[in-house]
Amino acid sequence: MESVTSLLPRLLDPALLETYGARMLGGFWITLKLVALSFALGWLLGWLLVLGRLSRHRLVRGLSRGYVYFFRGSPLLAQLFLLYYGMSAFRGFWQAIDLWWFFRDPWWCALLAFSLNTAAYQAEIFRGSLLAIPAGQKEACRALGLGPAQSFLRVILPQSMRIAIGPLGNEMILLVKASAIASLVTVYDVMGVTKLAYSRTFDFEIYLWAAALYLLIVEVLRRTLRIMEGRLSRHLGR
Amino acid sequence: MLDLLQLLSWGESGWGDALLAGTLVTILLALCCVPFGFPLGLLVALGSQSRHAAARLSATVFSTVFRGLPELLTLFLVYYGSQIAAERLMRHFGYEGGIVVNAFVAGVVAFSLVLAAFSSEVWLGAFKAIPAGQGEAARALGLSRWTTLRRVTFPQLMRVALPGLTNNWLTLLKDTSLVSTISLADIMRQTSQAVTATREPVLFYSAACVLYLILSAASGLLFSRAEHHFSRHLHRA
Amino acid sequence: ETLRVGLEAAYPPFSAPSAKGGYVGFDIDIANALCRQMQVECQFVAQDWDGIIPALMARKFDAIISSMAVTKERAEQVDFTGRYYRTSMSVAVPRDAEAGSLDAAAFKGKVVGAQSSSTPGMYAEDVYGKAGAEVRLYPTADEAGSDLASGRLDALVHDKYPLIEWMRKRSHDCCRLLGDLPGTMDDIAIAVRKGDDALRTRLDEAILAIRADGSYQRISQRYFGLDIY
Amino acid sequence: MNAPLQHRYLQHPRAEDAPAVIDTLPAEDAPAVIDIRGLNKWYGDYHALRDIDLRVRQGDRVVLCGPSGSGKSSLIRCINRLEEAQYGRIEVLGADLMGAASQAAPVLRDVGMVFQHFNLFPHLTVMDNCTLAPLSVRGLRRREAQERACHFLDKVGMRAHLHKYPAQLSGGQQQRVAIARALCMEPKIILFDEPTAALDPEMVKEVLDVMVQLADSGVTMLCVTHEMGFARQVAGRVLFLDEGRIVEDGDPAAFFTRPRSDRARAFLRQILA
Amino acid sequence: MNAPLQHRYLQHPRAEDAPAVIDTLPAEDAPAVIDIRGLNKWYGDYHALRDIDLRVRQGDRVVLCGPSGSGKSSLIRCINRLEEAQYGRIEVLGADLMGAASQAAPVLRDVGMVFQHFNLFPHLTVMDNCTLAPLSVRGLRRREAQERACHFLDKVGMRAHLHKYPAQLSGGQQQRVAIARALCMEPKIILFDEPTAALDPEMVKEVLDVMVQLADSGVTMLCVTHEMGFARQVAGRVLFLDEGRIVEDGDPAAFFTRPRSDRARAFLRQILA
Ligand SMILES: Nc1ncnc2c1ncn2[C@@H]1O[C@H](COP(=O)(O)OP(=O)(O)OP(=O)(O)O)[C@@H](O)[C@H]1O
Ligand SMILES: Nc1ncnc2c1ncn2[C@@H]1O[C@H](COP(=O)(O)OP(=O)(O)OP(=O)(O)O)[C@@H](O)[C@H]1O
Ligand SMILES: [Mg+2]
Ligand SMILES: [Mg+2]
Repeated sequence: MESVTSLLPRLLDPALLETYGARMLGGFWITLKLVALSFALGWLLGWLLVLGRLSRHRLVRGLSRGYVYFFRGSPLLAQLFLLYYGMSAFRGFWQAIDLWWFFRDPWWCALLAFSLNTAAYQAEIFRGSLLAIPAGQKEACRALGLGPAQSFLRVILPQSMRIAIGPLGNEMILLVKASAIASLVTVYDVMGVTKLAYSRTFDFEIYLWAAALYLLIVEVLRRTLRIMEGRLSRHLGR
Repeated sequence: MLDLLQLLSWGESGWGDALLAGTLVTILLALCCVPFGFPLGLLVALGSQSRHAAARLSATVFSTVFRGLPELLTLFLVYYGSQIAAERLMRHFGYEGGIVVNAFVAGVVAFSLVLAAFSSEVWLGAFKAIPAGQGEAARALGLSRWTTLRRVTFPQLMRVALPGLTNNWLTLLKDTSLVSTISLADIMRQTSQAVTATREPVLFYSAACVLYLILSAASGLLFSRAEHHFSRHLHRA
Repeated sequence: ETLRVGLEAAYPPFSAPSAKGGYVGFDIDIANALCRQMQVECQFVAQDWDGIIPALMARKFDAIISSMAVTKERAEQVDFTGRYYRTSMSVAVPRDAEAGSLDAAAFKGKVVGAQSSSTPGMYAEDVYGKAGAEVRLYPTADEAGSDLASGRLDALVHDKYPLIEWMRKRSHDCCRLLGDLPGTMDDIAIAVRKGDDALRTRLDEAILAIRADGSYQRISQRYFGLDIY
Repeated sequence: MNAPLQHRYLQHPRAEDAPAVIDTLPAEDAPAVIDIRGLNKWYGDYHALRDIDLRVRQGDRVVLCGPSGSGKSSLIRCINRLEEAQYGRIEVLGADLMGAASQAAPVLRDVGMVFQHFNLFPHLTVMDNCTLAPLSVRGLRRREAQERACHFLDKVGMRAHLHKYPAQLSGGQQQRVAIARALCMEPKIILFDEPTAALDPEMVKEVLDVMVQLADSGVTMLCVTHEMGFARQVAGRVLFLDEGRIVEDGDPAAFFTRPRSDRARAFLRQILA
Repeated sequence: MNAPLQHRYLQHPRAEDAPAVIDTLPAEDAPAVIDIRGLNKWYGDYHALRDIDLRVRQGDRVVLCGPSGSGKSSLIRCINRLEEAQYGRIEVLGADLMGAASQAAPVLRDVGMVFQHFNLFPHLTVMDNCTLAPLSVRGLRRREAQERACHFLDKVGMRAHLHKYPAQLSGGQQQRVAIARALCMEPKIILFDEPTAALDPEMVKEVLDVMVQLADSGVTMLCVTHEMGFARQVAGRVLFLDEGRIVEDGDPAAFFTRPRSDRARAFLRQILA
């Protein structure tokens, strides 16, 4: 026991902890909030995009294709930058339509950029998972007279989520790490705080804290997803 | 308007050549990661299906660590970590001078590790999509494990894995911008330099977007060629 | 013999990339003058600010001549030469702002921007932040400046000379200088690896030498119209 | 070892083996529930159905047979509007199926289908598979829907497996659930696409027994099958398709003993060996 | 409509229908190529094979039948070491299969297998499917391997489809390629797992014709099948499995006319209606 208490201060420099501990936790909270919200918004938008891609109208198909291509093909950093600093060039316009409060706030801009970006990735994941569902399921729905909404919600969605859950996990991990980009617009997540603290203290230990936090997030996520996957595939167990 | 175009042009006053040089660095770096990252990912995926508990554990740890660690940290660990280790080692043998690890090599190593970790999940998913009957048929024919992997499993794996690997590649292409912290001048670094010098952020960030979009489009073309190749047996005569 | 000099190259007018591929600015000119004095060849290595000290320690270059202010924390990691210029911090506000005081209390509830990992950034957090201002830290001062211009910031804290330079280059004048912050005069010096005393002494001597022969003053005049030593 | 191979359909049909005359044949003047005129369907360039004319009266029990690729599945999928044909007219229960989807939808609720591969919803229990459509399409209350499901599951002998998932059932059990699911909508017409092809012989018997019961209850049935036994015992009428055309249409006894077309003769010779 | 249902196996076997006596039965004293003693296999807790004793002599043609889940597939998969058993002894061509994998490997090259679902390699052409193993396992030169493949593909009537991919073939054609692929290794023993279950009646005939030819050539064959016609015509011996045990083992005539066990009687009554 004694050895642990004597080891701890060597692992966690108390002075460092006092100065930056709270800020790290604050950054941690920002990361969680940003990832959770943008992931959820991207989820909804992602499904809309999929509907668009499977639409009968060529224009709608083309637009959603273009959207996915643009947001997957260019860096989030540049997207965020263009959104935040580009929008401020039209301050007069935003003020006129009373939306300046939104674009003025870096947090909202970061949230918007992240949601738009992850929506494109999630849309591709959903599309893949939809393609993997046997055509027979949709035919059975039609043969039973189920409407499009009912077929989707009760039959297609639960099955496609099982297939999508692995890639969605990858996407969430990437998003957790990408949240560092938000510090470009002064929203400081774990990594932002870490870099800031490092640039002041030049103590590499602070990076190790961050690494531990990230590993924690990833491990928790991995386990949660495994449980969810188990639940979603309980019908496959004999 | 003309002024802006001037800024993107070649030569004395324009940033065109710098951006092009950055693009070259980005492409080279990402391309160099491919021959290491993807096979290593496949190896990790094989490991996590192994009968040996030790292999499974190390595969899981590898994938969790290198998916979990921020890429910047992986980069630092490789770049500075290997240098410090090498210097310690050399000092041990009495050599006092400095050792400089090549930034490009460090970048390739670090991003290969990250690419391997993320792609291992993709490979793993693809393995699950190959019917068990294929492996059984190979065994029933007496094919060796290596032949089975090379001639039977792999070509079928590629078809299923390619969309996921495309995602990995696109992510890699953009992640490589982190190398600017170890003083390699990729697209993003050149862009921010140009922004500093000219104070035209929107112009240059848009230009960077366009460059990346061109790269994505080009690689998209290649990947769909490959997809076509690996699914040729499904096209009806 | 060459001297490898690390610089950020994102800090006009002290150091900035040029479209021709090299770097320009006060720091570069000083470095060149020092090298000429020491009869070595200058080789510039551009490096992100965040990784500049680790890179020095990892022998990517031998000295940092990049307007680095001497602070206690930095001095624990690297050795500094004597200063090669001094600067204080200034505050800029939008042109139509009514504020007139530099007093920390006057910024309560206001949004103050600064560059992260810089001495003004630390100052903004330690002084204005503690007094109740919301402090936003930007990767570079340029972005902070553009937010000041667009009205997202109520004030911007930055080193005096770059701030003046920024306001001068800005075509439409959005902002005005509120004034220098008292008690923020910082020494700017060259950083070398800890224990690299030989190089440190040579650089110290060279700084004194270029001041003595007047080449320092000529460079300073060209950039700022005054001697900033 | 050179004895000619005899298999599945070992026996040549003989007059004395013919079943007792089926006593529930619909009257000649019963109304047509399916009325197809000049139906033509292409897949791309491939002409899959050619000039199909078909009237099915209420209570009819029709077996469709024919070589692989002759268009049997395509035909019954057109009746259910799972495929769209390019030319011709399909009237089902009085509604024009070639018109707007909105017009066809209410009628299609009265057409049930049992697929060759069951197409059960794998993530729902047997009970939920059977109640999903009655609840959300027919607007039944949960109690009612469950009672109805129990009734039909009982009828196919699956009452005991209410809470299992499809993957926990054997093939024959799954097929019976698929039938119960279709019955729970109380359709007026029910279409079967090779309901026994995936089953082993003991299971084939289970499934066919259920269909016999069903036939007794007076539902109109169209069934694609290669089970000639079933065709002979249950069907009131056998259609033989070849290359997208109906080349034979008559009662089973006549079809098996005196096929008119060469193609049907060749087909029967093959499978009756 | 209440006439008892007759189907697939419509006919009760009668003595006068029995095939001509098979003339190539192996001599009683031919060496045993498969020798299984006291084999027991569990899947987790489930006891799938119980105390199996089985000697198969060279040139034997054995049919395995039995109800679904009785362990037929498990048994032949053990002979090929696709499954590992927990207790007992399996000797194939003189080598002990329960021992080290390295010891078993050379012997297993002489055991071919044809799967129910073909398991052709979908990304390889018919020719490549047939030459892959001879090239890399037997070390044949490409010319030789291709000649051999042509020979066997010719034998199963697939010579014309050399350059097609499996997806471009019909089910019966795929199954014939699978047989040719197994033959190209020139195995001494060949195992079939329900080779006709997925096929329609015309195709069943094609595949069975090939197997009859094969039987003529003297290979040792073990075949899981429900095609009683095949069992009667080709088999020299029928094994009936139930709940993991071999409950009947005898010549086909005896099995079909005078099954000894109750279970086999019940099974035959079901499928012979
Ligand atoms: N989606 C499709 N695209 C192109 N051709 C098709 C398509 N579906 C069916 N076909 C072709 O149309 C023809 C009729 O197919 P259909 O499925 O109706 O045959 P079937 O009589 O049901 O045969 P089987 O007994 O093998 O099920 C076949 O030749 C088939 O190749
Ligand atoms: N991997 C497995 N895990 C658990 N149980 C299994 C597994 N494989 C087979 N079984 C069980 O072992 C028993 C025998 O299976 P087997 O596949 O040998 O039957 P079979 O006689 O071939 O039946 P069928 O005619 O349906 O193919 C079955 O009850 C099955 O449920
Ligand atoms: Mg069909
Ligand atoms: Mg089996």
